[in-house]
Amino acid sequence: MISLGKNQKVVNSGNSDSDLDLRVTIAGVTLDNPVTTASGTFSARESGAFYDINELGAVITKGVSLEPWDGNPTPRIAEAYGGMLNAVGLQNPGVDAFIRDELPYLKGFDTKVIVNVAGKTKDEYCRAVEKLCETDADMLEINISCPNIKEGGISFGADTSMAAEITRAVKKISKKPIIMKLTPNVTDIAEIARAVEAEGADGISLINTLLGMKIDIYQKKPVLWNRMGGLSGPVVKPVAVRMVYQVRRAVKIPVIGLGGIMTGEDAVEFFMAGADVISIGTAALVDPEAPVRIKRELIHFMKNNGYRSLQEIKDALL
Amino acid sequence: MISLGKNQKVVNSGNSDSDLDLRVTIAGVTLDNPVTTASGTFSARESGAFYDINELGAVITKGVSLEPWDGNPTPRIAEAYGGMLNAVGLQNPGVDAFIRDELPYLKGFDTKVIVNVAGKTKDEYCRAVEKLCETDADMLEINISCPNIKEGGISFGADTSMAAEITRAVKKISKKPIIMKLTPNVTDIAEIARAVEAEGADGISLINTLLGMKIDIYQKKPVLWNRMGGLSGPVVKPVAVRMVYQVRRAVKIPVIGLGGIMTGEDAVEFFMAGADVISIGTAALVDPEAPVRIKRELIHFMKNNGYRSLQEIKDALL
Amino acid sequence: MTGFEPRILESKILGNDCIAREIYRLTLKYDNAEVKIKPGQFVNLYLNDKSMILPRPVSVCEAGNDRLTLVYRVVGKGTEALSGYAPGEMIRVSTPLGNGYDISDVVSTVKGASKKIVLAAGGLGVPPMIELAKTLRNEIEGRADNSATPDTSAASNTGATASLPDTDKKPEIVAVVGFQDEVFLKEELERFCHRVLVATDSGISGFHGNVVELMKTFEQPGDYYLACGPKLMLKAVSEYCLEKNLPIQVSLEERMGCGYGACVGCTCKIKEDHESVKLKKVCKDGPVFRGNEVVWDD
Amino acid sequence: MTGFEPRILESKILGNDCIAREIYRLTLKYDNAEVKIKPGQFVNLYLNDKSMILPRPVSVCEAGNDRLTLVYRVVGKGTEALSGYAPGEMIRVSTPLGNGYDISDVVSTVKGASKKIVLAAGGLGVPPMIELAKTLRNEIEGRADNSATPDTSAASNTGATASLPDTDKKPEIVAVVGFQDEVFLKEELERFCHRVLVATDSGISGFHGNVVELMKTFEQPGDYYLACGPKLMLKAVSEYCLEKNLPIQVSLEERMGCGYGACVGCTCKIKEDHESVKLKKVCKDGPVFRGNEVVWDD
Ligand SMILES: Cc1cc2nc3c(=O)[nH]c(=O)nc-3n(C[C@H](O)[C@H](O)[C@H](O)COP(=O)(O)OP(=O)(O)OC[C@H]3O[C@@H](n4cnc5c(N)ncnc54)[C@H](O)[C@@H]3O)c2cc1C
Ligand SMILES: Cc1cc2nc3c(=O)[nH]c(=O)nc-3n(C[C@H](O)[C@H](O)[C@H](O)COP(=O)(O)OP(=O)(O)OC[C@H]3O[C@@H](n4cnc5c(N)ncnc54)[C@H](O)[C@@H]3O)c2cc1C
Ligand SMILES: Cc1cc2nc3c(=O)[nH]c(=O)nc-3n(C[C@H](O)[C@H](O)[C@H](O)COP(=O)(O)O)c2cc1C
Ligand SMILES: Cc1cc2nc3c(=O)[nH]c(=O)nc-3n(C[C@H](O)[C@H](O)[C@H](O)COP(=O)(O)O)c2cc1C
Ligand code: FES
Ligand code: FES
Repeated sequence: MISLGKNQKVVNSGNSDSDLDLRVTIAGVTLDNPVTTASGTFSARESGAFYDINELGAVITKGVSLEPWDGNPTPRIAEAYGGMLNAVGLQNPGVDAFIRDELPYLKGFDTKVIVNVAGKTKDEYCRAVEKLCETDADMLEINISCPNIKEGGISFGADTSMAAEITRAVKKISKKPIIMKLTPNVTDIAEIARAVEAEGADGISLINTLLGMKIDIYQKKPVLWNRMGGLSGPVVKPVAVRMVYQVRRAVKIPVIGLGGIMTGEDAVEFFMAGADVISIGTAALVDPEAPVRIKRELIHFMKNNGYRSLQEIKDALL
Repeated sequence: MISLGKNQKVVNSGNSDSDLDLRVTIAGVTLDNPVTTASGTFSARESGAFYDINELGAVITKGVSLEPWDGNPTPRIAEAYGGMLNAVGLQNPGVDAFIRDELPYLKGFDTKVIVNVAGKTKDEYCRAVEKLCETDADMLEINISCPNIKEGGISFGADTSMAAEITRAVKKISKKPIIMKLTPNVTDIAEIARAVEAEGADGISLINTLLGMKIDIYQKKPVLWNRMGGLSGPVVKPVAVRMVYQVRRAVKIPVIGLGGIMTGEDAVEFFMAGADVISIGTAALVDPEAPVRIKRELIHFMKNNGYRSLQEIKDALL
Repeated sequence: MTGFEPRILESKILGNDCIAREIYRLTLKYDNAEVKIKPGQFVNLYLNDKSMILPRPVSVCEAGNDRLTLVYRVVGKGTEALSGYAPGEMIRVSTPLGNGYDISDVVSTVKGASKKIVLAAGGLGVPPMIELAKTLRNEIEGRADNSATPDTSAASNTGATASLPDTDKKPEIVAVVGFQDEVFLKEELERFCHRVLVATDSGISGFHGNVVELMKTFEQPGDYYLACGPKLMLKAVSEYCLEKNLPIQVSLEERMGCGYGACVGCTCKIKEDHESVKLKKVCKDGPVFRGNEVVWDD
Repeated sequence: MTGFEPRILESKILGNDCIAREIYRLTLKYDNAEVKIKPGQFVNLYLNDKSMILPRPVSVCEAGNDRLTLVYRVVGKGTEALSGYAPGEMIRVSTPLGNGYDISDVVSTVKGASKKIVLAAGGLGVPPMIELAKTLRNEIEGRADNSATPDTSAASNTGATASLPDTDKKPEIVAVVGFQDEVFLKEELERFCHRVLVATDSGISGFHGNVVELMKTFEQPGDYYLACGPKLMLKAVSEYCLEKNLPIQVSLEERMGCGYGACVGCTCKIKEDHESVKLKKVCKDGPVFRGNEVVWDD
């Protein structure tokens, strides 16, 4: 175990000399550091067995929906070259059970809690958001990669007007800051980013997974029960960095950057591309300690290269 | 050197017993086998130093444009996790020089020649196609990932109506079969496929590269001079297989499948997803003998698993 | 959980030998760590070639203090790469994950009578039976420690089956193991089991048929069943036990992402106490479940 | 090309030793292959970790028959991984690629007079100077064979510099080599060069400054320049030679995809015979070009 005990917690610095400023404020909420967990790859008790959750800038939870969802049958996971495919299908116990069983446990830590929200209709998103607004969650992240069942299953996030519509609806009722999590499976990510910003989104998080497929040529069928799944891990990093770079130049609101971050250097790449906060997803499945290791590596990089704040890294790109 | 001499050439089979049928006919042209080179990753004299070009079902040439293009300044190449980024920028000597210097050399081999065509305007595409129609090239592959300079640089292939328009214009003048090569950087690949089929395309080839970016965090600048580049190699395979699968179910015309094919098993995955022909791109940069190795592995797979023709593989998916 | 936090440790490869066609026995030594293992637990192996990012879950075959034996079949790129790792090389390995077999339930069920515990396993379901048989034998022989103690290992390594006490009053451990063709780990099982019955699909050795068919030839069914193997086999064994109202524990297998409970990739359907169906994680809540609680049909 | 088809060969690592801070000397033996090498050529190294798919181009430092010495600096993930490869392990290596230095042009230019050939190199431009110096020395000493002959290697391995004939009538080979800080390969150069002059940026050893500054302190310029090193240095040396109208060959470096001419990733601008600028491939048409033909400004 490399995590520090709670009373040894590092806020602004990797060790005793507190000359590093890792704090970042997005949508009015200040995170002690920019390292967060990517939705669906963190589970409080299980991940917390490997490191001290207090070390995180924020936890971003698995997607929660209005009603409990069973997700897809298995197999839900397949390996891809340098990455993985998942078709978990947003299995979750529903927002009520989440608020009852999970949230209080998470709020017991000295970290921010960002609740990821999934839905199959605009109404489902709104009603889940309403319930979460009555809790002490710090922020909400709206996953618009979900298929819109009213529109034949096309992802909300794949259509600029649907993305805008969800943003507008959610912002109207939400008392919490709203981060819109975008899907990368689109022609023009900047257009979608501008649309959700125009509707009042407090931040953007990207990327969700790339839609992919793997066929077992001996079994003669797709490896995943769901046939297709979301590609994540180091392989998606070039696409993610490109999109963060494009979105950073298209909007003014904060950006949570993710997609294939495996090391502190990867994190720096996202900051230089324009991210304000980063999330660790697949890396944490492959190396359970990844979030704290990456935080440590980030601090190490900053010290070795003379950066004193995240802002300096963000301003560094020539 | 593992290539066979010209007089030992294998047409329908990997060795003496000719019980395997590797032939495939697309757009009226019969290829001895389904293995082709991906545009931009094959150079007749250089690749031909590693294997016998007669072994290939077809060569697909580097993109040629009406006028000579210089391409981008260097660095044009960057490595990505499990793949590579390129921003060669379609450097080529122009269609006249190609017809004069390259095509006759290629036509000296007992393989089909598919000429890949690039353009910055509809007119440029058409005039290059016109010239190529006067040659003995077997087919033309139209790369519509190029930026449309009349539309602010957005890729022709990123817009359904522009893709349709190029197809219509080219088909109107072409005496050769036309393969439209699609870009994967779109929300709905099936829609674009249907549009180019509706305009008379004789085939579809996909995927071109995924748009990506890599930042050198020590130099504090993008690794590629062009900032962004095309991601290719094994990492893109899940996206490519998914798109071939989607397009196969959206159109009736033949599909050339490519994107990350490194082995004979990868090739089989593309056939099962719905490809009629496959192209080897990045694999040939990483292992110059890849096209013939993959052909050999494909034959090996067919023999070991009781397939006698490509059609049987294509029909295998449950 | 076995009462300590999971970790990923650099471990040294002590041996990696082919013991049957495409079957390898990998022996590992955790570096500077004492690790407790319950039979039925598995470890995550992390490969060196970084194009394969996911861990490979492999059951513990045998364990003693700081070392670990795994038996795996070469089925794909990862296990193929693994088979090339040489003794002396390091590999990243998790401490044991998941819950193993519920030993105390077995012991309390068969207590004090000449009853029969049946270990039913097929193919790569056989390896975990070694540690399971060893532990059960220890329990039956009255040793308190669930986990393998070094001297037990040592003793059993001498192959001292004959010197074990008579089974008059004590429960008998019978292994019923099936293979497609080549038989492996039989001798290891014989060190701890009173009887080892073998079935092969090909008929090359032992009973010609599968484990379930062989089991059904028993005049007297067992009193407790512990199974590991292909899903269809586990289902058949569970149905057999359900019919006869016999207790059964099965070890499930599922494609995993993390192996420690974070990704919800490895769910199975479990009907606890005949209540409504719940989704459980094979890696965290399993891999061992009560056979009669598993919902097989999907 | 050296007259045979390029190939990728499994090669055995004979040695992989740290010779200076983060600088390694890798010695390889091609398996069952006789390979001819021209100084200035490079080979592609293919790494074992398949998350890094592109070959790493590295210049030939020294060669003899079936073996090859490369000297590389650990600068990133690939060279870092490479530095961990142990003797005895296999690695995939291409046969030599690209065109080396044009030796006959050097020899014919400096023929029959007591002239001076200057090898100017900086940092990781120094390694290829060894094979270059060796070949030039052979030529000068009147041996017909461009490539290193085994007994020459043997002779020079004894460090028999002193026993070489006087330079009265024969051209002199002078190496001017620059390093940031730590000096490496100086002794190897001394085996083949008549003089080796060292510059360091840090001033820790030799001349305090860079190669070009050191070169400019010469009373008498050389008659032929052969250079390898960072672009800025090559540019400066080329400008120096252009000014004085001296022949110069430079070895360029560029990020490569394939290394054999298929991907057009590695272009440079060359103005042949003062004609219009042409795009050439560093890997196939180079890496060595005439310094006065390279278009430096972009
Ligand atoms: C709890 C558990 C215990 C296991 N114990 C053993 C054991 O003791 N001995 C043994 O030989 N095998 C065991 N397996 C199966 C073993 O994990 C797979 O055979 C192995 O991961 C295949 O890896 P590969 O790279 O060779 O195959 P590939 O097919 O190339 O692997 C690709 C991906 O699929 C996964 N995968 C492939 N097959 C399986 C499978 N059957 N189950 C789960 N994931 C799979 C891999 O982990 C990897 O992520 C166990 C699996 C689980 C879940
Ligand atoms: C013709 C030629 C000869 C060379 N000879 C030598 C030599 O003798 N000794 C030596 O130490 N180095 C030499 N280099 C540079 C060497 O290729 C790079 O240092 C090496 O590839 C870096 O790999 P990496 O994985 O450690 O770095 P990373 O930065 O992790 O590599 C990522 C990618 O960038 C490429 N790359 C990184 N740096 C360079 C570079 N400077 N030039 C070209 N490609 C680069 C890599 O090949 C790889 O594709 C030569 C380069 C060329 C083109
Ligand atoms: C197993 C798994 C489950 C995921 N579940 C969710 C989810 O519930 N909601 C969501 O917005 N994203 C989900 N994601 C996407 C990740 O949060 C992240 O956007 C993506 O994986 C890219 O980051 P990475 O490459 O670091 O994993 C999931 C990803 C994985 C691998
Ligand atoms: C260096 C390089 C150059 C390329 N040039 C072209 C081109 O000129 N025209 C084209 O249509 N595609 C071009 N491509 C795309 C490839 O043909 C192919 O679509 C893509 O690389 C995906 O296949 P792969 O993963 O097998 O490489 C190029 C790809 C690479 C790597
Ligand atoms: S494998 Fe991730 S939860 Fe079980
Ligand atoms: S590196 Fe591919 S052409 Fe030179």
